Amino acid sequence: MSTALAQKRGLGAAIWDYLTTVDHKKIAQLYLVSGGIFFLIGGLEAMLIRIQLMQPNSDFISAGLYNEMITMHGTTMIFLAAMPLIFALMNAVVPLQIGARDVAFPFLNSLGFWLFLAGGLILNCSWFLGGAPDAGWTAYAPLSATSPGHGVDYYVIGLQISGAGTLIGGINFLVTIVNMRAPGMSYMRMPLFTWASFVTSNLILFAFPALTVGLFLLMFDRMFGSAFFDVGLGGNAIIWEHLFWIFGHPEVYILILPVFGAFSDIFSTFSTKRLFGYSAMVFATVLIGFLGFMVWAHHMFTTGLGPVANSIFAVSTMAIAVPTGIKIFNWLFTMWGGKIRMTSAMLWSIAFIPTFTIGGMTGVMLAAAAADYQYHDTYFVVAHFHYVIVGGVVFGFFAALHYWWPKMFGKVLNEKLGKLAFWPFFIGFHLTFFIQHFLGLMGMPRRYWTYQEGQGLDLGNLISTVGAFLMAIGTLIFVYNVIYTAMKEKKVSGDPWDGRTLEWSIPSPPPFYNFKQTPLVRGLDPLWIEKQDGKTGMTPAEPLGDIHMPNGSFLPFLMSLGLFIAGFGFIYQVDHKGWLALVFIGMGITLGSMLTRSLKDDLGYHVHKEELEEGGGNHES
Amino acid sequence: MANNTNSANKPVDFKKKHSKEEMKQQVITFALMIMFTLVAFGLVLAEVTSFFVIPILIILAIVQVLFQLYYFMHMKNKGHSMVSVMMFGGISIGILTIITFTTIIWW
Amino acid sequence: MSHDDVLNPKEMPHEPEKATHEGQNKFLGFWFFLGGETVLFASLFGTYLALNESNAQDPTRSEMFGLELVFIMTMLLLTSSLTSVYAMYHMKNNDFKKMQTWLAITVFLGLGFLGFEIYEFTHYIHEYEFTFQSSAMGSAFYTLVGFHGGHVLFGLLWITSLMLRNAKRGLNLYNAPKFYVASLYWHFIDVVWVFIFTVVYLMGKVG
Amino acid sequence: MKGWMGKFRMLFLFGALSLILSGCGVDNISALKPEGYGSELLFDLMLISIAIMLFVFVIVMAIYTFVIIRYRQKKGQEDYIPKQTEGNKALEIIWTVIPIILLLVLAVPTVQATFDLADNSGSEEEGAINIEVTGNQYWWHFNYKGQEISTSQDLYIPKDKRVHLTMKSTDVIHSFWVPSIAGKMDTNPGDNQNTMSLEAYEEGEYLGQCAELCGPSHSLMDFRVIAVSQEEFDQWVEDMKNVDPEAQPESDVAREGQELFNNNCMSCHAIGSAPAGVGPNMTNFANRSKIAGILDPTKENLVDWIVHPDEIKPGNQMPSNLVNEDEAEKIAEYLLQLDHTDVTPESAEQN
Ligand code: HEA
Ligand code: HEA
Ligand code: HEC
Ligand code: CUA
Ligand SMILES: [Cu+2]
Repeated sequence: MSTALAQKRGLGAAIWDYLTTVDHKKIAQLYLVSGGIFFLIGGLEAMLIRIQLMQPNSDFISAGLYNEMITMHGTTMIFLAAMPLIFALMNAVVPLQIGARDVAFPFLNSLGFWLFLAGGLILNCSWFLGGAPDAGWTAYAPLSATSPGHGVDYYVIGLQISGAGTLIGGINFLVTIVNMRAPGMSYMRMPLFTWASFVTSNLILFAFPALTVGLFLLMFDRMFGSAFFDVGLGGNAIIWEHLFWIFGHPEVYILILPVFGAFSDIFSTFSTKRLFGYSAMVFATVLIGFLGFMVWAHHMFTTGLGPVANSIFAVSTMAIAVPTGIKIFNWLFTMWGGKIRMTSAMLWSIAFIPTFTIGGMTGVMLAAAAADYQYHDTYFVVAHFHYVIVGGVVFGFFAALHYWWPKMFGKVLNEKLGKLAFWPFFIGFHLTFFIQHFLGLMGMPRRYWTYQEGQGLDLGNLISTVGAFLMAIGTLIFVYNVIYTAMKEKKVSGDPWDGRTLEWSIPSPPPFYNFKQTPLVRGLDPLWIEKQDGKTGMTPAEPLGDIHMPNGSFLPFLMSLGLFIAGFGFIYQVDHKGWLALVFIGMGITLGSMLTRSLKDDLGYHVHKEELEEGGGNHES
Repeated sequence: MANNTNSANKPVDFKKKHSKEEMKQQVITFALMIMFTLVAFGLVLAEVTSFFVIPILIILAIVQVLFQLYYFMHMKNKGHSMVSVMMFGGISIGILTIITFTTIIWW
Repeated sequence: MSHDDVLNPKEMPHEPEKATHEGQNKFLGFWFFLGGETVLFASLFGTYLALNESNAQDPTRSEMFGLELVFIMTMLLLTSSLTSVYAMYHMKNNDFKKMQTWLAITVFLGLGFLGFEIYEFTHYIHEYEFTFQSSAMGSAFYTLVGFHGGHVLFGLLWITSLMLRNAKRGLNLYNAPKFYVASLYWHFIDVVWVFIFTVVYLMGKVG
Repeated sequence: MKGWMGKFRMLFLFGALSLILSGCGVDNISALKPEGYGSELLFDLMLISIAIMLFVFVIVMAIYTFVIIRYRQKKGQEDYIPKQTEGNKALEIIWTVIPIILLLVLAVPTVQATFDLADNSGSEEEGAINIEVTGNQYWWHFNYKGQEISTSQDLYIPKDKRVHLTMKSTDVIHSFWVPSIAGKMDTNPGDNQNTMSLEAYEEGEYLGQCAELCGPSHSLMDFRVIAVSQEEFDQWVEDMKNVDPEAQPESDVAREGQELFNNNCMSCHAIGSAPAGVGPNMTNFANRSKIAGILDPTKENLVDWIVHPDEIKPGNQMPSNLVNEDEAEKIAEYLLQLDHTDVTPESAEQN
């Protein structure tokens, strides 16, 4: 359906093409753009937070608005910026790294994206329709269950829908990695980014259902009068805390593992060395994922679980430092004896090591259960998690984007501008967050709209705000770089970095079928092996033949649109039952699309051998 | 559309036999499951002390579920290793969740 | 494999559900989904277990729950599990008609189950005024059992639509995985039910 | 140095570290200036963990600096291909085992401290002081068990004595935190009650804060812990037990104020040892160090508060414009003479 239409040029056709695409590379672009925009929005919210806190007793924004701001900042950054950016990378890279023509479920892949976007848009609509959620990104009950207005309803519905999208995406990548590897690509030859994506997808699969249930309970309490968190009727607010963190802790590893994987590939490429201790790295990744499920209650040390539970969770949390340490040292020794090329991608990666180490170490300090009675819910925690999230995940995105940009778009991001963006961001980051460790210990709780004079907090907060402005400058330079590169930079070859893994063996950007012939993988770093043998590309594992491709489809968009509409119905039916009409319309659209999908045979189409010989199936491009 | 129902399938005799064998196992499984269910309900109706019954009930349930998974859902067959990893992953996290909710929700 | 081979295979392989690449993906993906569902239901069970004594003014579990109905429901669902096994047996033997028949029986049993469940709920509501809103235990009970009921309903709709849609087309490599996966789903529903009748009803009765 | 960690503290680094850290922050607020049992124990634990972290960080940074200086690509190296090492078993074992040891070193005192702070056995003893802490949006209530004393916002305790708290909330979750004398503990709604203990080593007025997001005025939910000498505390208890809620004020204005207060405010507020109401208990109001936790105790501020509580603490439960400004003045006059004892925050500073 899309292929025929896409041949007609023009903006309309291009939009239609993206609305119906099931090509993982285009879906990656969709994730990248929307995740990027949400990052800017989340960053803008962070700036407003920092401006409010620049001086004591300030009322730049009101107390209620401040709570909405931190809630939306946290929620947007985690669910709407970091998650989609991870999926952007996974979509852009994983199939290429394992030598696959496509993901396992192209249709579901696009459904996952549109669901995420529908959820994200719903969440952000709250700003304009009576107020955003204001109970923190952790939405602790009963505050969230009783928060007036519709803010928290938007939180519940938005996250539920985008969470469904994430779950679908996770399953898609699990199956892709298990079933779609090229001949010879055994598990222990997979690049670390693919390994990390695999473990992350597992975490998604097992962690998101807990959030789903938690959101349902909260939704039922808020919209349908149930009593899960209503102590008057026997409810128990701690249930929410557990459900949220059973999801929430694995979530932070969902964020960090893929960038760990990206760093592994980057360190190895730009040191021109094989990754040091590959199997230990794989083992550490799996172990982090595994341990990640047993530590959630470290967010609840002050809830009152008792000394036994607190001690168990403290010790299991500390254990995670071991596999993470293995990674840090393996990265260092990958560079050891290598030939380090200081590109922008490498610069961000180099900056990541000390930054993340500090963040990890404050994490271990937090894990000392009793000491957390002092740290908990103070700026010390805020400092910890921005050190790991910004210093880990965001630095990781910048590094990975610089690294894979040529693969995604055929152009190398301007190196000068890349470095120019790095320095203000890096310096600004440490200015903003280092001082926050001390603010926290000096008695500044987090989620404080304002603080009183004479508590010794004024200077620290001012410094922190100045740092945030530097970060904003860095971000803007990066955005400028993207535009500049798109307009001014020249196309590059398929392998600009002297790469080692399969994605660099094909043109940039790759043709829509990725590999004309499936490559034969002979070991870890397959392309590097071939290069060492004096070849320029991969040896194919099959003769040239027809390639089977999936059809594009508008249905994922429709299904998500249906849920988008129904979401508003759910939110407002509390006020007036008439709004239920929206629920029926929306669910009708969604279920109708699902039915259409299952009734129609959709077998895809073939790119014929002849077309490929002519220089490659010009269905698109 | 042709009707495939009875197309000639000569070479699959062996496989057919294999399916038959499997089917027999499944019927036995079913019988056992019914039996376990009867026992479980019986125990409760007989009002045996709860201290005693609850562990038995849980064990009976677990065995039944393993039957379902391994025989009805074929997890015992080849090509299910990844499946097992995932299911047991899910099960262990599920167990951890349930233990939590029965111990450290109230204190 | 050409499209024709998929839709009109000259020869049905022994495991048609895994004969195509798409089929293999579907098979594995669905199992993964079930792994996720396990955690979902575990969370619901956990919530129920945490709240099962928070009945506020409502009667306690052992005062309310009756076992007769639950026993019948259990038998219905267990049997439907066996009938869907039969359906898959005939799928592997490429006997489409018999497969459809057994699926129909499965759906029938499932409907029976659902009917009893609805009856049970209305009974509790009218007899004991035990509702979704009357206590935390009520909320947890209806949510857990209701989620399962919702799964049953969805499974019925799914299997029925597969049966209707393919009635004319017969079995082929494109729809065999769909049938197989639907049957897995149905078994999983039964797995969950085994825990529901054990944990909610039997253990509730014991107290 | 009390407790088992005394010896540790003598060790090398620690002295210096604690000196640097305790340079940060303001007395009676900062967790880095411990002045009580809990905070000191935790400060020691922090020092141990910081020392371990510094040790690790120095090693990581040493390797790191060496690597990026030594192995950067140099001119003429473009074609050089480094040796492709696969790994090194010995090294890998080292950096697995050493962290494990370090973590064990941290885990032992962690577990000890966790159990130490959870130990509430003293609360059963003869003469133990047990206080029920209730968090409310956005104020704190303290009920001295067995003593029939209720106060809000200011918590008086004797110095050098372990005071036992049981904590709950009437609405959402709050968290009770007095950084300079103890860690924090959540107050949960419902039956999920927590316990903790407080012990201040010095007399003083310590800032307490709410550390769990509880609504718009979460950041304004401050309270004070006032540690006084044992004699002063006994005196305070005595005085508080003998409060006469109906006592007639001396001035006419205040008497009018009393009238107005009784008519308009008593539905939520109380004076004397009445059980916790919808609003704070006003006993001993004249000696509050702050009004509503954050305002200086002046008359203008009080009038402001009575007329527009919502503008000062957004979202709080007290209705605004219950009385007009004139009436508020009179009520303020009344409230500001509710001086039921000579033990005041100032008593805590005389040392
Ligand atoms: C990417 C996200 C990310 C990552 C990777 C981590 C990693 C870790 N986190 Fe963090 N954390 C968050 C995101 C993350 N965290 C967020 C968002 C919150 C707050 C949520 C909220 O409340 O809003 C939080 C909160 C949080 C808390 C709760 C604090 C509180 O609220 O009171 C705790 C407590 O234990 C904790 C611990 C840890 C630990 C031990 C690690 C470990 O994985 C770190 C391991 C790494 C190292 C230790 C460094 C490298 C290791 C070596 C060099 C080896 C040698 C080291 C030693 C021997 C120490 N984190
Ligand atoms: C991925 C996660 C992520 C990221 C990247 C960030 C990034 C940043 N965060 Fe944070 N943050 C969280 C996740 C994250 N955060 C979470 C989970 C919380 C807890 C929320 C809660 O308590 O519930 C939190 C809370 C939090 C607080 C504490 C609030 C409080 O407790 O009261 C603060 C305060 O300083 C803060 C600051 C910042 C800053 C300055 C950045 C900077 O790094 C941001 C840098 C980016 C920019 C500055 C964007 C620049 C661009 C523009 C300004 C242009 C905009 C243009 C257009 C929109 C067209 N964040
Ligand atoms: C509906 C209940 C309600 C009524 C009626 C009410 N108040 Fe309040 N009052 C509160 C609450 C709740 C607080 C705590 C607000 C906070 O700090 O968030 C409060 C706080 C106060 C405080 C600060 C107390 C402190 O400990 O620092 C004063 C003073 C006060 N009220 C005076 C009055 C006066 C005077 C009136 C009558 C004109 C009045 N209140 C009527 C509920 C009420
Ligand atoms: Cu109470 Cu925050
Ligand atoms: Cu965590």
